[in-house]
Amino acid sequence: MNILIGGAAGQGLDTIAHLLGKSLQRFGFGVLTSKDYMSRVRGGHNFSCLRIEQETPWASAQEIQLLIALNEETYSLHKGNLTPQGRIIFDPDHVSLPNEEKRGLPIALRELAKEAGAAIMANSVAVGAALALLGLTTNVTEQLLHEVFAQKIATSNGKALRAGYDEVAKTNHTYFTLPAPMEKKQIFIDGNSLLGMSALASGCRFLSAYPMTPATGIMTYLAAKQENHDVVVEQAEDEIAAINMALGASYTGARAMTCTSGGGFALMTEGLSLAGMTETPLVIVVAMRPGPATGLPTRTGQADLEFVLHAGHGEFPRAVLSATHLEDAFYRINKAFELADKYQIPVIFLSDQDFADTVRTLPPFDFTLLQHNRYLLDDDVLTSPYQRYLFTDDGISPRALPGQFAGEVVLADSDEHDEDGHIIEDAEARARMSEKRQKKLVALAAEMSEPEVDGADEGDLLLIGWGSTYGVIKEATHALRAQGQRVTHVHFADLWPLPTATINKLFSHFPHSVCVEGNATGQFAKLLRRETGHLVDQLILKYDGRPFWANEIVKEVINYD
Amino acid sequence: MNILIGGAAGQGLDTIAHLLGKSLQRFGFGVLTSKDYMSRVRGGHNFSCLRIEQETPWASAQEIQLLIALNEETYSLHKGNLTPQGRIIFDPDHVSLPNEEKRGLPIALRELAKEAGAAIMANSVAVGAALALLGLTTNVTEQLLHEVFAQKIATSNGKALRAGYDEVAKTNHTYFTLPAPMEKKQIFIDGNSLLGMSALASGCRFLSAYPMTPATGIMTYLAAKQENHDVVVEQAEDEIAAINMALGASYTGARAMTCTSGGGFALMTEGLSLAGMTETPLVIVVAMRPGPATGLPTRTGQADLEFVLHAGHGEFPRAVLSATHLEDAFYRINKAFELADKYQIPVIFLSDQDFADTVRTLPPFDFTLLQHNRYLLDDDVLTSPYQRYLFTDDGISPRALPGQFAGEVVLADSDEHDEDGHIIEDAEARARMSEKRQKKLVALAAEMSEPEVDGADEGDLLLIGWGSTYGVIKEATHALRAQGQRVTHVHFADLWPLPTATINKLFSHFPHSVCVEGNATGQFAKLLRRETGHLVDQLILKYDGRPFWANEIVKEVINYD
Amino acid sequence: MTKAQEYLTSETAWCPGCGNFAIRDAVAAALAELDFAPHQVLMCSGIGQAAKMPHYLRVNGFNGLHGRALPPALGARIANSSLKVIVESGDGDTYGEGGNHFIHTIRRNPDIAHFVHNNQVYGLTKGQASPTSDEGMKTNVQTFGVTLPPFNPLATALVMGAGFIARCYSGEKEHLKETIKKALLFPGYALVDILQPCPSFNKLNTYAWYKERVYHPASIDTDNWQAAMALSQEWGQKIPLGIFYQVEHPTFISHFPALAAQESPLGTRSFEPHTLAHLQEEFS
Amino acid sequence: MTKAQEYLTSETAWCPGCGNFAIRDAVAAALAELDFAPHQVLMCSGIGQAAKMPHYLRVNGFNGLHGRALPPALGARIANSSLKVIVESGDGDTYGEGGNHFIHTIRRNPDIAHFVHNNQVYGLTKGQASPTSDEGMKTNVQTFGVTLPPFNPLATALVMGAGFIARCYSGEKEHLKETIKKALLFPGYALVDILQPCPSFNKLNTYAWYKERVYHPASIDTDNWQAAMALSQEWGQKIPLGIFYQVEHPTFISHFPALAAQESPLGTRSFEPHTLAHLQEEFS
Ligand SMILES: Cc1ncc(C[n+]2csc(CCOP(=O)(O)OP(=O)(O)O)c2C)c(N)n1
Ligand SMILES: Cc1ncc(C[n+]2csc(CCOP(=O)(O)OP(=O)(O)O)c2C)c(N)n1
Ligand code: SF4
Ligand code: SF4
Ligand SMILES: [Mg+2]
Ligand SMILES: [Mg+2]
Repeated sequence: MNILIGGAAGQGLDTIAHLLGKSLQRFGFGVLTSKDYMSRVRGGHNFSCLRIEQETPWASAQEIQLLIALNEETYSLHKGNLTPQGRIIFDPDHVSLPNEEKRGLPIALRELAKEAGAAIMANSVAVGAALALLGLTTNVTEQLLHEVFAQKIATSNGKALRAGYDEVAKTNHTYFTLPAPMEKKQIFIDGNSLLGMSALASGCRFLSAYPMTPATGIMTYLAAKQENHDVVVEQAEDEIAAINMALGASYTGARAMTCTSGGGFALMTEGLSLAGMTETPLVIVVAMRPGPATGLPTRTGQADLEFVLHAGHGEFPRAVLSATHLEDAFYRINKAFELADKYQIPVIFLSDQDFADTVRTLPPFDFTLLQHNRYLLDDDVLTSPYQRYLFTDDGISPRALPGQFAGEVVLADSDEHDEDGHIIEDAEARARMSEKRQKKLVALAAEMSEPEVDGADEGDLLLIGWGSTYGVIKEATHALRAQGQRVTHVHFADLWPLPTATINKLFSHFPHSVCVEGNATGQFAKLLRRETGHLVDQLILKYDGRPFWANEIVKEVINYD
Repeated sequence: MNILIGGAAGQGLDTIAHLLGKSLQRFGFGVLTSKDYMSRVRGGHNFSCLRIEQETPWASAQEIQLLIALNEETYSLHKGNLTPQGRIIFDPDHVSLPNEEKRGLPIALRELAKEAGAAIMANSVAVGAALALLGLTTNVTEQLLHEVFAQKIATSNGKALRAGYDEVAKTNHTYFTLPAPMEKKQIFIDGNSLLGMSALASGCRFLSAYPMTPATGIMTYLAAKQENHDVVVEQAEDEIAAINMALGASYTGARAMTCTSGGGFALMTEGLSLAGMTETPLVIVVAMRPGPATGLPTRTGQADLEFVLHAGHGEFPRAVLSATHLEDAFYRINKAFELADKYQIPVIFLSDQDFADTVRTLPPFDFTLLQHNRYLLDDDVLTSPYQRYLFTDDGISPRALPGQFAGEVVLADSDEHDEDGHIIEDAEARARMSEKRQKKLVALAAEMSEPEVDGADEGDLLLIGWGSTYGVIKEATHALRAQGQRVTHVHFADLWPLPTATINKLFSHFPHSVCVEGNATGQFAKLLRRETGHLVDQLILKYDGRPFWANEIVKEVINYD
Repeated sequence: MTKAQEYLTSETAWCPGCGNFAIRDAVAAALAELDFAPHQVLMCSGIGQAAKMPHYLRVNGFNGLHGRALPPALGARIANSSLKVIVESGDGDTYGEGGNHFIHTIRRNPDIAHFVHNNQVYGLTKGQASPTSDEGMKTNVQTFGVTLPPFNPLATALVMGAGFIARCYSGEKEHLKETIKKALLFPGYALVDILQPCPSFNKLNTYAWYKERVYHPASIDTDNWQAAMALSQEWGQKIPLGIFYQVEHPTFISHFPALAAQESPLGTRSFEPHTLAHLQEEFS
Repeated sequence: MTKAQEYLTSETAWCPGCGNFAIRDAVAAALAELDFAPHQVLMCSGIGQAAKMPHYLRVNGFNGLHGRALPPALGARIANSSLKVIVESGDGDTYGEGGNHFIHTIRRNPDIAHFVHNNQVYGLTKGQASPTSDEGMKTNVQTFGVTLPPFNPLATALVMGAGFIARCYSGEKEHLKETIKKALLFPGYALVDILQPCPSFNKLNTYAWYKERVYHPASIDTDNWQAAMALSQEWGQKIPLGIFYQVEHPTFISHFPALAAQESPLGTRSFEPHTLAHLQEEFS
């Protein structure tokens, strides 16, 4: 079951999607909403897709059963995807459908809202109408309204909601049949809030960032937590300040993070190299959107992989992680903080607009699984004078903080340096310090999770993906299997150092291998070849700023054969 | 024959090296000088190596015949490389050698200089002494002094020069035997001046840059030319301004360039992506020095290859060039400007400190080989209204300049755009515009020069290198051949799009392949594997900030066997 | 002559009621009244709501990166000094991300007319504080309200040596247009900081708020730096509008031999490489 | 108590006669006299000759990137507000590459003592003009001489709302030391712009040049913003030294609940993730 809510920016689509989605979650359904919006504040065409299944759906579906059209553009753009038995909720006073359109369900949204108190509550009327079509009641949603709004507003919105409900209930009650709800308790959360929440629970104490879509949500999540938690959020004057502030905070002991998108990250690359040289832990979330330059600010893509892998001048170890899905991300951001502290390196977490803005129902997280080790030098093992860059077997020097030990000082240096942190120019010392840094890669590589494998060790088709396309490739995999193909889906979350054991084992056992990526050049496929020698047979690429649809993947695989 | 001149910063080593080198050039010898200096203005230990052969040497040699030691540190650091028959010029009043050191040639440099007029001319005394040991006369050098200095200073320096000469001539005249001089006229030029000169002769009209070693020499070369040439040099407030200024100048019609090193380039990566998106021609010289971060500011390396290949968010075509040697660079910078204009893309030229500071004797350049095509839209083919991003078969849209056509406007845009340059968000239009940009790579790839090959199509050993290591690998190749190995040397100058035909043809015909690189991770070897699947058998890497010595390469190849 | 209407392109992506519309109209009218042909004008901008301006006026446009509107304008000015160069961007773009270019571009005194749409908020990214946001303004990032004193663009420009500084209000279109005309005609860098209501995100500095406060000082001695500094410090109950300072200095391009002569545009002077073969003589 | 000598580490890489030596000595003496233990002090710097300072004083040091000395200092101040944070860097570093951080850090008013070694030139990169170079100074990049008016750090800081601004001269060590002490004790951002001769590259602003010009105004009314602005405009024949302005404002960290309480350093407060499981309740 798939609902699309469309209209102009400023018409309150988010409210409808949120109210509906959250109500459905409370009823116990599996829900996923995704967001398609323009880089403007009012006008244009935006929409949200809300998919409902018994278990939480993995991706949005293209076929729509219910269309809530707040303007005519929504109708004309999406009518093609509406099933013949589908329904269109629209306000006949403001939207007119062609005569031959039989799926329309006219509801005087604004009129009914006015009767309930004010025209602005038309969205609540629409939600009520949808609830009726789905055969649900309004009580859960009314409760929600009371949680979100002040008493008075909640009450009149409740009235509007019921008005919409009653209007539909007269004629179309339970037009759609929903699956049986789940028993288990669920939460309903979006990618950005989830990243912020996990960061906070991972002990992140400082976020410095400059607003940039689609990463800003992480910043606003954490900003709201400052009142009651040990965290400070600072809006920097630019991204260069953002990363350098975070490095200063990290150097003095705070788990620190910054978040941005590709353009902002470009400005951070010098600071990234500084993190590498000074061996200062740092987590950077890069929420991808299509480039180059300003590109499509509110759209999605996976085109910054090669950039984050090689960003920064000089050579230094880094880790690059992404997440297969929201739940995975919760634990993987924690891993990012742990790796940063343990190896004293920058760790990049690659998100994207689709990941950031997707909201899903999920089982509650187990916070006891999160780790918070600081990997700091203990008092009893200090040998004086303290040396920040002491040579060790694994390349990791015991880390002390400024002020931690009376009489000891901690010197972090951007120039090549000796074990004390002092500038050197000597060839041998330089080579040795460079090797010390590189050495950390050995143990770091062993910490990378192998990709998730869904399917047998041999078969007809190997589908390879990474990051947020997990859900949609999973759906494509199921669809292809349903057509009789023996498909194995391999999905990478940890990207660098690239874990290669699994793919090396599987690769030759499939006559056809396909890499699915949200970019125009097959960046991950190139990485794979570089690191393993395996050359995939086919690339399925999308670079129009939109997430994949499962059926697109299915079609391309088949057409190739 | 190899001369090393060493001392502290501020002791005037550069003057000695320049006077000697330039005199030798005028005598008709083949000369190469390289520079090893610290990131400080006074003190420390710096040195220059000056090698003399009949033909211009390809690289510095480690074995020294003549050591000019302006302080004791020079002696102790370099005595090991001095041959038993070698000679050490030193001032016994300021430098003392151990008793057992028999190679010393004490000359009262400062005393003799004082007699000639002032102690500060001690360097001229040293040059005079060296000339005598080499069996040369002082007249050429005296002439040089008169070209550089005012009459009076030149005359007294000439006196000092002759004093040093006479002092040696008494006992050690023509201690070293030089080869026969060449007949042909030579120039004597360093990497940075050469890049500046070629840029100017390629029609570069604007350089905006922020000072950064080892790129600053390009800026000072061009700055000095502003008085009499059509060129403007602007010192930007930072590297971000530098690249964006250059883009503005290029958009309005000036061939524009910026130059920097890795850290400054990091700050330019957002602007690089803007060049890609707006399709604005730009040449960026990145003079590599060892990182990460500030690293070793005055040293050399080849560790920014992967960074420049992938810098900038989003996907857009770029070209990355380097040069095998100084002469090659003269023509290749011209190619950089031509490619930038023809394909409307950013072109990166990778230099490094060793390349920038090396001075060699070379045959005069042929300026008629330089091209200056602007690839602009002709008046007679304009169709109104002008569209900056018109779709074409090869992805190259006819380029007009603002103000070029009355009534027409030119709109360059950082957002995704339509053919007019106006912001769009539509999926199909985006995909098409992205494809238009990528398309340019097809023709661009065909413009890349295949690597230079020295040797047979099959043999025992394939030596692969790129950029400024050409000379030293050439010497290693000769040395290995002298030992009976059948060696082929393949050297890449054009790096991206990587020309693969030659290497594909050769690779399998050698049982052993080696990639020689000035970095710690074998970046070019990784690129090669990614693009061709070929995995080299051995990496010879150096990352201590110093250029390779030929004998290091020889030794490592042999030890491996 | 081009009519004001003819500078306007199709639809904008701005919100109804936005202060940007009046600025757009004023610029179009000023260009028309001064008789600048579209192809003789170049408008550079960064990223933000204001920065979309080059898409909404039919002139040459370089819509670059967030915070980086000024550097390309300077480069363009050098390559082709016959273009009238305008920079138009938001407060966040100009004074936040672009702060370093703001201060150093002014010092150079290039012939650039600089119109800043100062809505005291980040509009396009949905309402975070900008450098000019008033103290106490709450946003979903500045959850306790803004605690930094607002950045003062006019006082800063004065300290950097700007020769022309003015403040306008987008609610006073005629004054705005006339001031823009003077800025366009000023030989050197001219800053017009334009107070621009953002009904969508700035609920503090509304049309009503500005209207209550803006006034035109009886007379302004535009040669007097101290007086200009005093005026630019006025903010709060009363906000003065007008040209606060107007004094000419030598402009940027006058310092370069290749530009001072005012020949053809530097970028496109004809040229053949072989004529420079003598460059290598100094190395022989 | 640590003696001034004990702050000094081994050899420096500065040139003989460089004005940096006196600054180093003054800072060491000030720290000693105020009894700051080395481990309680953090010095952040960028890149340049001045910026090598953290290597030459035995305190905690974060020697970061060129132009980026202030942001890490701010981050450090937040993570551990018990450290005395000093920023020390060159004029190019602070006012050129780092200009945007300079203006916006001041607006935040963090407890940072900021000592700028203003030699009016880029020393480490061998003599290009810096933002504070005087007009007419010729270099091998500014081949016609500098044409931009010098950046005025003190006036700029005043406009940004700085609470403490002072000018010193490295040739007057005692005054320098005493001023540094006051800056170290000032609660909030304190700027000391220190005139520092660079005998190697600045042949214009030499010891003799400064000596002829610097003077101590008879009395300075350090509460008076206008007077401070007037003093900071004096440059040329006479250059005033001293603290021009000293007025306290609420400091940066006072605005954050997590910091205002002045508990243990934010960075190292003990913590267990499972105690935050309730965070997900708002999503249920
Ligand atoms: C490097 C970079 N950082 C951040 C952004 C995101 N961004 C776009 S516009 C904007 C702020 C716009 O504010 P302002 O300049 O005041 O313009 P307004 O929208 O208010 O007119 C930001 C932060 C970006 N595009 N690029
Ligand atoms: C991003 C970057 N750009 C340029 C440089 C090169 N650089 C190092 S120090 C310096 C200028 C130093 O001048 P200043 O800050 O005044 O310090 P001084 O040496 O005069 O004390 C420059 C341009 C760099 N290290 N990093
Ligand atoms: S968000 Fe504000 S500034 Fe942007 S268009 Fe809307 S009203 Fe105007
Ligand atoms: S170059 Fe100038 S500032 Fe640097 S150490 Fe030498 S004298 Fe001092
Ligand atoms: Mg704004
Ligand atoms: Mg300086």
